[in-house]
Amino acid sequence: MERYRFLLSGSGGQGVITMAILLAETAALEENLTAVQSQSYGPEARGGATRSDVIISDSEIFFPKVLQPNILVALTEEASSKYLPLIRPGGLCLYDCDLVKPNPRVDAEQIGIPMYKNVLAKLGKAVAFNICVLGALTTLTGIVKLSSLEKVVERRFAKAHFASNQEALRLGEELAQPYMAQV
Amino acid sequence: MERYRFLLSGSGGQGVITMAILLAETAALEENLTAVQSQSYGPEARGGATRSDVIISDSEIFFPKVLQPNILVALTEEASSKYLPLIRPGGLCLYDCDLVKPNPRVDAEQIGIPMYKNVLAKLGKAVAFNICVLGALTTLTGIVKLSSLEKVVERRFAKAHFASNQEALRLGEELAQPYMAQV
Amino acid sequence: MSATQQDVRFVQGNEACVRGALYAGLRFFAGYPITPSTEIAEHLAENLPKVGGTFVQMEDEIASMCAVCGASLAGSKSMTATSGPGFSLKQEAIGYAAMAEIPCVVVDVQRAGPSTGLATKVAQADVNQARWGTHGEHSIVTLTASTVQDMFAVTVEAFNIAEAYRTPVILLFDEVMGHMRERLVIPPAGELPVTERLRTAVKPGVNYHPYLPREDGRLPMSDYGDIHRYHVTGLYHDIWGFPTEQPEQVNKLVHHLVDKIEGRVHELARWKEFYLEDAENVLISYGSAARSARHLVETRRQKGHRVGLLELQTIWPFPKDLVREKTANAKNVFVVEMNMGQVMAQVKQAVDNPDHVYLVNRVDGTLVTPTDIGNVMRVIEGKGV
Amino acid sequence: MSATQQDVRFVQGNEACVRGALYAGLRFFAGYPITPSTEIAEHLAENLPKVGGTFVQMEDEIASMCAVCGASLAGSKSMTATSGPGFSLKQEAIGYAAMAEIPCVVVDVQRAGPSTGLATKVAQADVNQARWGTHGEHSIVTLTASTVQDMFAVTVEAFNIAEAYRTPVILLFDEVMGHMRERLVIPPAGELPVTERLRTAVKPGVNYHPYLPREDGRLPMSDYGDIHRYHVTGLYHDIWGFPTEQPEQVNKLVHHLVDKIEGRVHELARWKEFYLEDAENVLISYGSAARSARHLVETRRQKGHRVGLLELQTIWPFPKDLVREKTANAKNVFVVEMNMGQVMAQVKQAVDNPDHVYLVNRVDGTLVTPTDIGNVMRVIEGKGV
Amino acid sequence: MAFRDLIRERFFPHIWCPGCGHGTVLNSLLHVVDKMGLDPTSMCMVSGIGCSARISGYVNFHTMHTMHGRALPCATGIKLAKPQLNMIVPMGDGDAMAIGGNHFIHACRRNIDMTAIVLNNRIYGMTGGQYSPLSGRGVLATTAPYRSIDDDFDAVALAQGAGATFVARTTAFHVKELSKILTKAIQHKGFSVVEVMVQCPTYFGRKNKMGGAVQLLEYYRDNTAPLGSKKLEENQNLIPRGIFVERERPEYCEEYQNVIALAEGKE
Amino acid sequence: MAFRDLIRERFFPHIWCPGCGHGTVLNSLLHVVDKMGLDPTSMCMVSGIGCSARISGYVNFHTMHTMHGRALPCATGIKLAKPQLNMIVPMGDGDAMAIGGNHFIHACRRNIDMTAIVLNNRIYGMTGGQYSPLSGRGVLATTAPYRSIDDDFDAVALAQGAGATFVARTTAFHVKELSKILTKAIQHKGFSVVEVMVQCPTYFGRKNKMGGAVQLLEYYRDNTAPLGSKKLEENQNLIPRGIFVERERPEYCEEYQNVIALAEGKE
Amino acid sequence: MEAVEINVLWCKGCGVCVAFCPKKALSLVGEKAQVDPELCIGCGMCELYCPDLAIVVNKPTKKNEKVTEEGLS
Amino acid sequence: MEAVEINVLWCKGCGVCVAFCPKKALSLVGEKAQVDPELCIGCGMCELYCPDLAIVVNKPTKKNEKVTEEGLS
Ligand SMILES: Cc1ncc(C[n+]2csc(CCOP(=O)(O)OP(=O)(O)O)c2C)c(N)n1
Ligand SMILES: Cc1ncc(C[n+]2csc(CCOP(=O)(O)OP(=O)(O)O)c2C)c(N)n1
Ligand code: SF4
Ligand code: SF4
Ligand code: SF4
Ligand code: SF4
Ligand code: SF4
Ligand code: SF4
Ligand SMILES: [Mg+2]
Ligand SMILES: [Mg+2]
Repeated sequence: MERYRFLLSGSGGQGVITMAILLAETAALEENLTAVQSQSYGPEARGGATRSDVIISDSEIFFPKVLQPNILVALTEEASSKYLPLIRPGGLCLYDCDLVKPNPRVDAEQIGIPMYKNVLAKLGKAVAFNICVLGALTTLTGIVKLSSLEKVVERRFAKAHFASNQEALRLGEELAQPYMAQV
Repeated sequence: MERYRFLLSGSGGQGVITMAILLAETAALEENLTAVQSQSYGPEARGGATRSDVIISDSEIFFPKVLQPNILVALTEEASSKYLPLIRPGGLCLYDCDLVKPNPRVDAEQIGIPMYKNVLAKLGKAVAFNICVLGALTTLTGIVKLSSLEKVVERRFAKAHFASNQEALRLGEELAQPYMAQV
Repeated sequence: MSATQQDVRFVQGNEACVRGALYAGLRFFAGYPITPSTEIAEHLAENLPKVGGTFVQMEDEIASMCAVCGASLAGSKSMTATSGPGFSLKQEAIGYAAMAEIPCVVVDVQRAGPSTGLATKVAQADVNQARWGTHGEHSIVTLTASTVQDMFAVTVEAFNIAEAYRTPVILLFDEVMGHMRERLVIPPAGELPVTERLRTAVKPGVNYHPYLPREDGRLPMSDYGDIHRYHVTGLYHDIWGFPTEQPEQVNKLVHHLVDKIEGRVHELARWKEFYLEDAENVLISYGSAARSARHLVETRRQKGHRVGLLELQTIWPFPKDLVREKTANAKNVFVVEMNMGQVMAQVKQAVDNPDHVYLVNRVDGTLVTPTDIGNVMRVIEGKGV
Repeated sequence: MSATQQDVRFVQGNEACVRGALYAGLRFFAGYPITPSTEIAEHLAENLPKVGGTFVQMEDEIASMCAVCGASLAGSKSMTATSGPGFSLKQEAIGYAAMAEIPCVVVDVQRAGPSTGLATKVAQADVNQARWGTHGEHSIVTLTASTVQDMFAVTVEAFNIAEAYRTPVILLFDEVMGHMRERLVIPPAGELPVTERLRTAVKPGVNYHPYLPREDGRLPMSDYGDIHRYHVTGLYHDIWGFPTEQPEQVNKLVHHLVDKIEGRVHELARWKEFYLEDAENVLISYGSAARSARHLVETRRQKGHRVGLLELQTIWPFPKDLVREKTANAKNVFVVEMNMGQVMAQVKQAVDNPDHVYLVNRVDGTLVTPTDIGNVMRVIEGKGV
Repeated sequence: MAFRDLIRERFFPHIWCPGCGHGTVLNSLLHVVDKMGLDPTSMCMVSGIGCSARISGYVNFHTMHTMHGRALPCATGIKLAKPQLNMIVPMGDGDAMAIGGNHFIHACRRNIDMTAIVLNNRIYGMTGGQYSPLSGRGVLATTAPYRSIDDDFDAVALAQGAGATFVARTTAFHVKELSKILTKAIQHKGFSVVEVMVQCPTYFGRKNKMGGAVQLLEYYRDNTAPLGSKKLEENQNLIPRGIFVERERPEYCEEYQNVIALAEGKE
Repeated sequence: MAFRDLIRERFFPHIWCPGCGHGTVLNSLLHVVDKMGLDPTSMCMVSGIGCSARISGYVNFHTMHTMHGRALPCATGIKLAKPQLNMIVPMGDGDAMAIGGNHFIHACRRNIDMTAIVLNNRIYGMTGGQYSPLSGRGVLATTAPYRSIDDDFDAVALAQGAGATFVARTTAFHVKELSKILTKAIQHKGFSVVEVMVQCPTYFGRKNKMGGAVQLLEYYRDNTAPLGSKKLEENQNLIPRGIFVERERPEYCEEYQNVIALAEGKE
Repeated sequence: MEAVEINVLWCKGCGVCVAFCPKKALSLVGEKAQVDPELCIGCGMCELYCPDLAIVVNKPTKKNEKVTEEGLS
Repeated sequence: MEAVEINVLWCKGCGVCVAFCPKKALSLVGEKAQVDPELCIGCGMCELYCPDLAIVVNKPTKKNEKVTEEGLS
């Protein structure tokens, strides 16, 4: 199996780190894969840019940081301009096309999906935005099964939120489907 | 010049340390000799036995502690029984014969002088007892001149006390004179 | 929760440390928050009361270390956790624990110093402080780990060693290890050995000597509140625990404190090794840096290079003979760490050929990379940069 | 007082330290009493106000070290004094001084530890703590002395070094040296060089960079209250003193802090040597232990033995090359110290033949004796005990 | 803004979260210094470690960002060495009253001329929301998942008990009162303590489900009352605001001048 | 003497100087423990460092002689681990209020059940006579050769300001009052503070030319008065004695039992 | 010169000024504060409240209305 | 059994008991306290005062005299 190096980025309130943990935990506990998740802390994390690294593989992972992601998720313009240059040539960048502009100069498959807008429209509020992104990301990469992810999401959060989280996952999947050809 | 190793001992309030400092300072500042003074501290110093070491020489002194004194001054029974065994064979022990009993089993010249009694009688109070002992000690050993000692005593203490200190010195000298033959 | 969920978790290193401590029987934790160790306190605040144990947040790190000393004497397995600035503050009380032979565990999740430094960035520069941070002659045990699973395991070990030798044990982790998440498998109770406190068998009315070693060197304890009443002090003391200034007794105690640890280097050595048999280039590393070292070794081995890794889990007492032995056939030794060569200095003293010991380090708050190691190796192998 | 009386005194080592500090221009002292350093505070309480300086007794050792940092930044030459337990407590703030490059002098009059140990008895076991007591990578200067006169002189040196390199300097004395009385000759003002604080020449309105080294490596300062307003922090910082997390800048600062001292080992080395030219047996010692070593050397030389002494006045940065050079022709090297071999470990790393380095020590609260040294020498020379 | 030259503009916008009360205190302090016409070169700010402690990076004074809890002893050293400086020592509640508690009470006792501002957000903000000695019983925090069982200090009572000569309390809601009190505190000769109850929406507000900055400010509006007011008299549960202590006692630096005079006499 | 089995006789005569007030406090405490019929195995004494701190070596309890200023946090650890122990924490004035000041105020706040005794001799005895935060202005000490310019803490006010639930003051002269107060303090559920003004003839008395033990005790006799007494009312310069605070507040160990109950419920 | 200048680069949209303007003259637009000059009386409260030093009020209070933290009085 | 037992090995001769015995029944002889049984009423104050635990008073107060620290009352 190819080694997946994710760099998930966005701003403080977007739930980037939760997204990273869910993804990694799904791989590690539900898919029998090896996963390492880490995040960058700092005073600037207070409100500013957030970043979390996830590496997933079927063998042991040693160096835990992602220097060059092959998959980048960028949920703010700031995050995108900061991390897009790091992406491995030929890598994949998933972004929200209402929050981030694509950068034609970077050699990577850049997929912009209006996830935020859709979450707001379909779910009424933005809380599950990160779950929706996760749905899209999982769909595009196929690294873990959506059903496994769903299990972890169910386990990790209060029952009350499960229905809307499930919906967000499905929404992400649905929004990502049209781009499957590109990956 | 022979190296003089003094061990001055007594109890808390007797001014043993002052005595040691005066002796050493006289040698170092007035007689152009080398002198080192040290003392043992400890929680037990609170009231208990006090000990101070003085080494005087005409050349450099390195090891500053007295392991085997050649001159011991013992002003209490406790001090005498503790330190007399340390004395170098053939050494000198000056003690107050009203406060300390001689120990015939130790190979040292033991000179007992009733200094305390005399100080009380002649000076009315015990404060200058240590100065009197110093007078006697200096007389017996001849290591520093009495006049030099007097200078230091004058410098170190308030003017008001000088007359009685001087008297104490003289008293010590006087009391020691008869024993000069023994040293 | 299902059985699987109970035993296998995906957690941060700091949580693994907490799980290890609970596995080992931790019942008392006192702390003061500080990045990057805070999660240890936070998880224990939640989990200690669940097992009837006590979590207390004290007014500062000094108070925390003191409370740990007290609680341990009262019979609880005790721990505190901190990072550099707090570790500096705890030093006086760590010395007290060493002197009074109080079993306890002190976690230092290292960040970049000196001073406030970089609160959220990694470093490994408290290695020598762990050994020499407090005043006066003494000795101490210090362990490290490079995986979340190992953080669990060495934490259990730390408690075992603390109890067996009546000594403070330092767990020297680092920001990367503390914050990183990996899978953790918690073995069922009983699978990993847990050393219980050795309590005296001396009967009521018979004299109990808190500082009289048994033949095997162990000193049985008696909890405060149990039948035996005795004295504990940070002064030099006799076998009863009472102060003494007798030079012979003082000398004996210094040697006891040092020898009980330095004399057991072999017993206390914990390490992992990879591909050392035929390695020409031996990497020595620990903590998160060892992950980079391992990364490099695995990659190079795939290319057929004869490179191996010795990961030191015990740093103090320094396993000198082990290092000497494991590097005996090496052409070059590379010490990979995030400081200016603190372990490297020890390695140089251990090996036969100190001139062939090289430092691969990074002191800028980021994790040393496999590339960093590769670069130094290139240079040493005469291949330029 | 007459001129003679003014210049020549018969004083304790601790008082000599005070005289040296005043000679060097000390204007601020903050402390907390502790045996055997207390006389330093007591003499300064009396003498600092006489020169318009400030003595303050703080609530503890931490506060004392902090006040010293503050006062130094406000332009006063500053010092504190303590012993082991207080030295442990000061470590966090010593690290701050190192990080923020605040010139100051910290006296540790060593007593027997760990912990409260023996408050009134001698030891030399804080050697490694002086170097590694605070967390994080840094470096530090540490000086010792073996005569009352030298305590005066190295204290002056300590201030000079602190000012020249903007660093805390540790004066590592010991109980015997602190309490012993000897003759002290205070040279007239101007006889010994005194390094004044280097203040910036930057004009008002022009940017002043508190952490921008000049070509000669020195960093001119500006007193708080003077025209330049700037920031000081214990975080990693840039040339302005403002926090930065940039790896390159962090890396640069670590190297600057270490190199400014480790890179000047030769410049900072202070030592005394006796009969080294033809010595077969070289003793290495410092502080009060060096007096015993000297005693032995002088006695043996009179008997024609080829024995010599290297007294290290600078312990950190350790003068490795000096030690190597001075022992190059020695058959045996004996390190005389009152701990379990802290300087000996350094000596072993410095010399060509570490196997011929032997420890002569005493850790029972009493001064190591010439006889102790003689005994070890006999054994090594194969003459039995 | 007249006080633009009192700040280090290049570091703005500052590091604090949206709606963080620390910013309001900075704001007020700058207005006060500006209004009082204090020469910035005479101003020295010393802070510890914490969100609040970052304040020293923003003011264009002589500034020292020290260690957690150690602002006051560092400031004491500065003030004793340069008594002419106007010392401002802002501290977080943890900084001032947890790890720094001893320095705090001793500064109160010593009565050295400086203005200590306790920015009390009832939480350790910088480290992510642990309870502090000013959080109070029943509060939720990351280290108090079952609610805190620690009673809190009354910062005013503590300062008073330790002998402080100027003690006041206000909140980040009462911005005009805050300015007035800060002005008086700076004017006071001796050690002055001003507790400002500030909001930490990010940790305190969120953890305790008390809402954002606005709700927390409303809480301070509704749950405090001025000393001597009828409102306070009628409702014992309100937290009193105002100046609690204002009295004279010899100032430490001035007293030390007498020591110097005495000592020089003896020379 | 009934309490012979409460002491470690082999260390007597004790280390303290002739006439040292610390001995009287030890004496009183032993009488009280004896009278109250407390089981020595239930007694735990924790002390710091100082002359006063040597007291823990003399009582035949579970005893811990800790570090300077650190008796209270060590005792806190013991008590939390073994809540059934009766904790006695004697401290010198320096121990309790100089280096140990922070632990002192936090112990007051936390209200953990123990009896803190401040043996206030207004001096650092052990280190040979430096002034302490309880010495007061005008005192002579080795570090105050020109007389101290430091105002002292009022230990009672400080304990009160920090929230202590039992606060009392007496002197080594008032031996019967001392016994009564110690008894009440031990009975009190929560943190109790008893300041005992004791004499140090060796340093405080000598330096300040106030005479020996007897004169110092007479000083306490003549310069103190019971709370609420006419004597006190008439002379404001007298130091009040008695019980200043005695109130209930949840005890920490008991509260922690509730945390455990809550947490176990959640498991 | 505007009566109320808002530095949008510094404004973090916390809404404090909006909540406590006695005249409700402020509102958040796109997470930034905006003033309605028609409503504003230049009382200066928002300048004091803003945790981000993002507001400067240049005009003195209109109509001599006395404003406290609790609103107009 | 003596009414007042004085342990001369422990007594340090501080004089505190002597000064505050309400009946002036104690005196220092050769730096050790000594009791005059004729004067002693067995009130027990000296036992409480002694800093050296050197006194044990075996007899209860005679004549029901009430004794406080300030003397007889
Ligand atoms: C010696 C030390 N201990 C702990 C820390 C970690 N730490 C940094 S700030 C802080 C507390 C912050 O709380 P507070 O003082 O209330 O300030 P706030 O962030 O809430 O403004 C802590 C515990 C530290 N930096 N140094
Ligand atoms: C950390 C530390 N600092 C300082 C000391 C030195 N020291 C020992 S006891 C003491 C003060 C004693 O005064 P106090 O607490 O009032 O007790 P007392 O001796 O008067 O009974 C000091 C400063 C120490 N042992 N440890
Ligand atoms: S965490 Fe709280 S205190 Fe810190 S900046 Fe954010 S709101 Fe302010
Ligand atoms: S020095 Fe003072 S406090 Fe210490 S034992 Fe002597 S009289 Fe008591
Ligand atoms: S108070 Fe300041 S930061 Fe908040 S919304 Fe208003 S202008 Fe913006
Ligand atoms: S100046 Fe007054 S009225 Fe105008 S916007 Fe600000 S707060 Fe509202
Ligand atoms: S009080 Fe005690 S020690 Fe003092 S004289 Fe009386 S019996 Fe002796
Ligand atoms: S028992 Fe009372 S009367 Fe008798 S000697 Fe003692 S104090 Fe005096
Ligand atoms: Mg806070
Ligand atoms: Mg005291």
